[in-house]
Amino acid sequence: MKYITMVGDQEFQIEIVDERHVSLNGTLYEVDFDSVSGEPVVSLLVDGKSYEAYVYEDEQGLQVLLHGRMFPVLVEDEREKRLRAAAGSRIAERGDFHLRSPMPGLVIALPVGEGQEVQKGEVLVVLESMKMQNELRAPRAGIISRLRVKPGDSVDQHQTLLTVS
Amino acid sequence: MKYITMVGDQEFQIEIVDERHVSLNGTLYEVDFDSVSGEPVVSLLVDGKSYEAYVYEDEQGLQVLLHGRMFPVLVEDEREKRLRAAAGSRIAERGDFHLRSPMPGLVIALPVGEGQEVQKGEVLVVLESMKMQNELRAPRAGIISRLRVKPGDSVDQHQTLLTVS
Amino acid sequence: MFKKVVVANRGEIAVRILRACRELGIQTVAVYSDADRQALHVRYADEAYRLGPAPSRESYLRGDKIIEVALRSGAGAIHPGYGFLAERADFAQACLDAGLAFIGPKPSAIAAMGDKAVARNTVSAAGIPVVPGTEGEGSLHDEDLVRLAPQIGFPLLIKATAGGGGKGMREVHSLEEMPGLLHAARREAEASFGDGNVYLEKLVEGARHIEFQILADTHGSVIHLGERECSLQRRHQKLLEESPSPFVGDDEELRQRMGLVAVRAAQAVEYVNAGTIEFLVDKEKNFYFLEMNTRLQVEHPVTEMVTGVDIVKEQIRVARGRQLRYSQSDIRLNGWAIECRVNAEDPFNNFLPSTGRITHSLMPTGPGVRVDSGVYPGFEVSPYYDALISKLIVWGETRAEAILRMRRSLEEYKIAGVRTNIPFHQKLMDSTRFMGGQFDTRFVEERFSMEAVEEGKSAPVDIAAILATLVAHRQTQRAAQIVQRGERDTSNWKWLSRWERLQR
Amino acid sequence: MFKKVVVANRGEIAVRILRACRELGIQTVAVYSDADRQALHVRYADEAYRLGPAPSRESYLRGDKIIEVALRSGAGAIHPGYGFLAERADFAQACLDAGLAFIGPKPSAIAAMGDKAVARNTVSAAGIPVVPGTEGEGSLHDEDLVRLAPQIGFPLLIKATAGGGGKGMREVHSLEEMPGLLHAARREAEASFGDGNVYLEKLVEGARHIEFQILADTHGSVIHLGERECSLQRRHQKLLEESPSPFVGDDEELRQRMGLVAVRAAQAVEYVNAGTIEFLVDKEKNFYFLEMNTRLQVEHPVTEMVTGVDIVKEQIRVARGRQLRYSQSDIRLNGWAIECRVNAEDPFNNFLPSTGRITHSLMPTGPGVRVDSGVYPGFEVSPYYDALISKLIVWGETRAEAILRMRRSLEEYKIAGVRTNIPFHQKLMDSTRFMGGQFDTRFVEERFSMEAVEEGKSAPVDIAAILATLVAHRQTQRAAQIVQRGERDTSNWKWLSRWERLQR
Repeated sequence: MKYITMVGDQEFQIEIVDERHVSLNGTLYEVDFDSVSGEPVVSLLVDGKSYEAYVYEDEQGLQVLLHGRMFPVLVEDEREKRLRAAAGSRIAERGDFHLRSPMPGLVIALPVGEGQEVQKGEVLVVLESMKMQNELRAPRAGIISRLRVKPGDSVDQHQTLLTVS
Repeated sequence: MKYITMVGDQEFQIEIVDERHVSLNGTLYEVDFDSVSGEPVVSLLVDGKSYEAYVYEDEQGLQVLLHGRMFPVLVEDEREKRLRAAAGSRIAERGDFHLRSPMPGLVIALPVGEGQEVQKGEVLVVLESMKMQNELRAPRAGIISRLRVKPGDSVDQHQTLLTVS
Repeated sequence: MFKKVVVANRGEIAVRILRACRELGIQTVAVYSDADRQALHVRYADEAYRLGPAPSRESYLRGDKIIEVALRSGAGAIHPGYGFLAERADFAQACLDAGLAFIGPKPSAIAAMGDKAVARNTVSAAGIPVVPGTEGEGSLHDEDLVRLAPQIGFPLLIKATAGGGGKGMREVHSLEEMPGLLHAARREAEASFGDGNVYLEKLVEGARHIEFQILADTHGSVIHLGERECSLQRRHQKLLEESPSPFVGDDEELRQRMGLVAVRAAQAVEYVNAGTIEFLVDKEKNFYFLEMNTRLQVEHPVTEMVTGVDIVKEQIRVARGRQLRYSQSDIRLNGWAIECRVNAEDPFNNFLPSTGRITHSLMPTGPGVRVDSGVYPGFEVSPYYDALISKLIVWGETRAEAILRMRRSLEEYKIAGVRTNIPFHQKLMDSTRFMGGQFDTRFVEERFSMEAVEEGKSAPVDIAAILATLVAHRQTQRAAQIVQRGERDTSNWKWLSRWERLQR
Repeated sequence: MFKKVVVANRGEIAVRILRACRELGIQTVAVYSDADRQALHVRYADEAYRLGPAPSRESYLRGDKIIEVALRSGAGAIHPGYGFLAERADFAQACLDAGLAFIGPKPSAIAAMGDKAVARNTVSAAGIPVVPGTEGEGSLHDEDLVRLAPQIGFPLLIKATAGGGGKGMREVHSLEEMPGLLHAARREAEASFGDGNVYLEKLVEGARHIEFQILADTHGSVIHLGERECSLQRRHQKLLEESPSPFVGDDEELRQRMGLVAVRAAQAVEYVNAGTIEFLVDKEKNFYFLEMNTRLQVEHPVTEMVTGVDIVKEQIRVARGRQLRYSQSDIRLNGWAIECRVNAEDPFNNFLPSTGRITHSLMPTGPGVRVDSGVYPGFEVSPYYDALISKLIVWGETRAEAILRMRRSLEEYKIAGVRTNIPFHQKLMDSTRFMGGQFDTRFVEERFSMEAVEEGKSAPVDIAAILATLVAHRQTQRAAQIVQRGERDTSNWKWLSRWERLQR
């Protein structure tokens, strides 16, 4: 099976040859891959070198935490890559952005109102969790089209707090 | 629900009154019982006292390991107790005893032969496991009616090694 | 002399105190909120009593209920740990009024040092240098503070009078920012301490945060256990502490001079039990009294590792009326200790808190490694309390050995289920400025980045690529197998979902 | 000077050595059998190479393959740990022949001390007292041994010439038992060491097993790190060790005299690197050389805890040609350390080995606690290797503090999936004879019982009854719920079993 794997903006051609062999940009490696200590910790031996990493999934793809560094990775086969190229990356720029709570917590303040214009980086919500007040900021400019919470509300992780259009 | 619980040869009348209350020989206790750290570790609060124990199941009933001591326990409701009393405990004394391997290992020696008479406590099998040689002894007198392994055999845990009739 | 102690806290520090009691043959009583029924402190204590719902105000801040538990269980003393009720003079007084020993200083000392403004005034009167600020002015309104600010000069800090741990603290760079930041600081202080009072303090630039551990008994002995370097902070929260301080280093004269001042500051309020004098130290080695923490500190283990003194046991002995087992001349700093605070927060996502059930944990162990932890696999990290889930402390004969040991320990430490700041500490251990001991209290926020690549370190990008591809490949294959199964017997599907319904 | 080390071992000791290397900035190479792909030593090493199938003979005893791994990976040295190839002079020689440093003594010293009979002869010639026996007689046939036995007198011990760890050892109380026990001992010796030779030794009654840790460099320095008390054994397997020895106690003169003899014994074979001289000590404080272990010991951590010396790092430094960092006068025993060996065996079922997957583990931590472990939740304890899965080591200022700390640590330590001997250690900690330091090498087998109830200890029988009843009740309820569900929709049952088939 052949994959095109992007780590950040570096592209790798990777082929899973069999259980024990992987080729990376044409070079063959002997590998021994195993999940240890329960997900998401994995152990990999590559030509005798021993690596241990966390591999997390997120919306964009996979995150590999290795030796204390986080690598964002996108793994696609040929078909997926072509599909994505055709679709382009127009979606992210347009449409609604739903600000979801990154953790359970208590809404302390909402410095913005419905209909208000906001700039990228502007504080939208102040959320208290684990005794710390955390500021959630706008990832892009836009207009607050909908507020779904008010100060004093307890919110769950991933709960939508407001929408930027 | 009412139970008759034997710890060794001590008998207790125990009633599970509700989620939070247990009566022991007529005295009511407030309890908070929870499995922690995965089976078989349990946590129990009894009128504020905090206990942690392992509760294992075996063929005879339950084993409770508490503060480094092992208590063999038999829990029965009225019906079960009556049934058992009626049946008596004749079974254990009669019939075949199958010596099962308590662990995976290698059969080093079988000092007995088929048809041989053995005394209680006599060595039946020498089994090597974890670099130690372990002697498995006869739990009662009888005759070796069947040998199922020979020296040099690798055996699994619970595998029947021989039968004493 | 008491034989049973209530530990009025949770998490790693409750466990730490329970262990000390148990090792002294003292019976222990835990208290817990609904979020903590399965917590380690409940499991490890001899007795455990529920306080109330998860929020601190309804549980761990309910001093009345805790005293009731102590009386009911026949305990003779209460150890408050840090945070929660640890620096509440009224709670300490209520304990005494109920006939219970409070394992900490006298209420008067807590009160004197607890109001940061009064504290600065008190030690200043004893001839101890303090950072310029609005000390001793009492409670000021916003308009007064705005008026006084230019006299102190910018940058300055707004600090909660009742504060600690960076809560209710804000940094101000210009007069315009004052009103908004005053509002935010008061709001946070009110939420954290039930007291919105704040004061102003000059921000010493390039400053080190260095503190001295104090022990004092009821017989008049006051000693210090040397210093801790606590400059590595983020949002005024300490992240890593060490003892000795690489800044003080071999300057034994400076250490002794600061130690003496620390002892004097404690004596100024007739201090008893364990406490900490915090100093700001500028580049010229001028040092200023910052505040006194009238309680056990999170970072006490680094001092224990280099002095061999068990501070919590000593606290209990002092509360029992015993003399300190050490005089100043017994105290030697042997080797080097470093503590990394392991927080449930994501260093790759702006250090946002991370909650959830810990599904797996593999702790580093071996020579010179100590882990003070309050969690275990299966425990749920909740949003109700602070993010500190464990402290990793190492000891080495030298600072270099301690750093190498910390590196291998961090790499070994695996926690699944929540994200932690372990990668932050790994990054820190690799930074040449940390290794060189060259950092101030602004280092983490201003000169440190999770993204920056250290020179000479090549990133194993190709390995990351292979790992991710193998994981993705497995997922694809697993999905394919499920489809194949389904193809063999299409009627399964409806029953599968029926089964799933049954399971709910 | 080598920069990469192959660790030719597994389990906790491989992890221990890997950590020392890592903390010295040395690259590490692990080797593993098929049973150990997921083992900690494979996970923690920089490189890892497969040796072969699970049985030791096909993996960890394959010296040829291990040397090949070292050469292939560019390593400059091999650390053998203990057991396996650690005391094989031919392997040490093969390393040297391949141009690799062997982190241990010279092959000649291993050979001289490895044959227990030759060893006794050698030290005896150097004027060191030995236990009477057939030392220096070379390999003897059964008939010779049976003839010599009455001259030594009963009780006596049959011991494997190549032995260690109690393997191939049998106790003989009369001449009649000799043939059968000789057979059993030779069989076990052959299986364990590939060498069925045995010799006889007088059994000193009421004896203590006390050993001295030796360090020697290539520059002629030989020092000792004080003693370890190892009398608590079962079937000649050590179970608990401490340092100092409660028997030697304050008798500094005895300690120094034994230490000097230990150093002299090491010098008699021009010893280099770490080693241990074992003595038998009778009630009158007469001591006899028993044997020398020419390697790192399982119980080395207790010495590390009281001396502050990292023995493994010192081994590596010595192998790099460095001088010892300590002279005899630097060595002070500070406080008290105790080690409990945690074995996967069931103390309530005749200590039979227990194997299986570790499903959960909660390790004791906190001040003064060290755990050297080779397992983690998810790891499978296999029957191929010895039962030692972890070592729990505590330090205290006094023996009493160490015992209290060990008690709380044992109570905290939870392992699910395999049975362990932790309850045995708990029982031991509660025994008045252990607390009083009054025990000899026969104590565990002859005067100790898991069933015996210590005076003054009331067993919480009622709590056991409640616990078991609650568990049984839950099981009943769960079963009832399943039946109820089934009643609601009887057609489920067949689909449930179909679903189960799908899952296989």
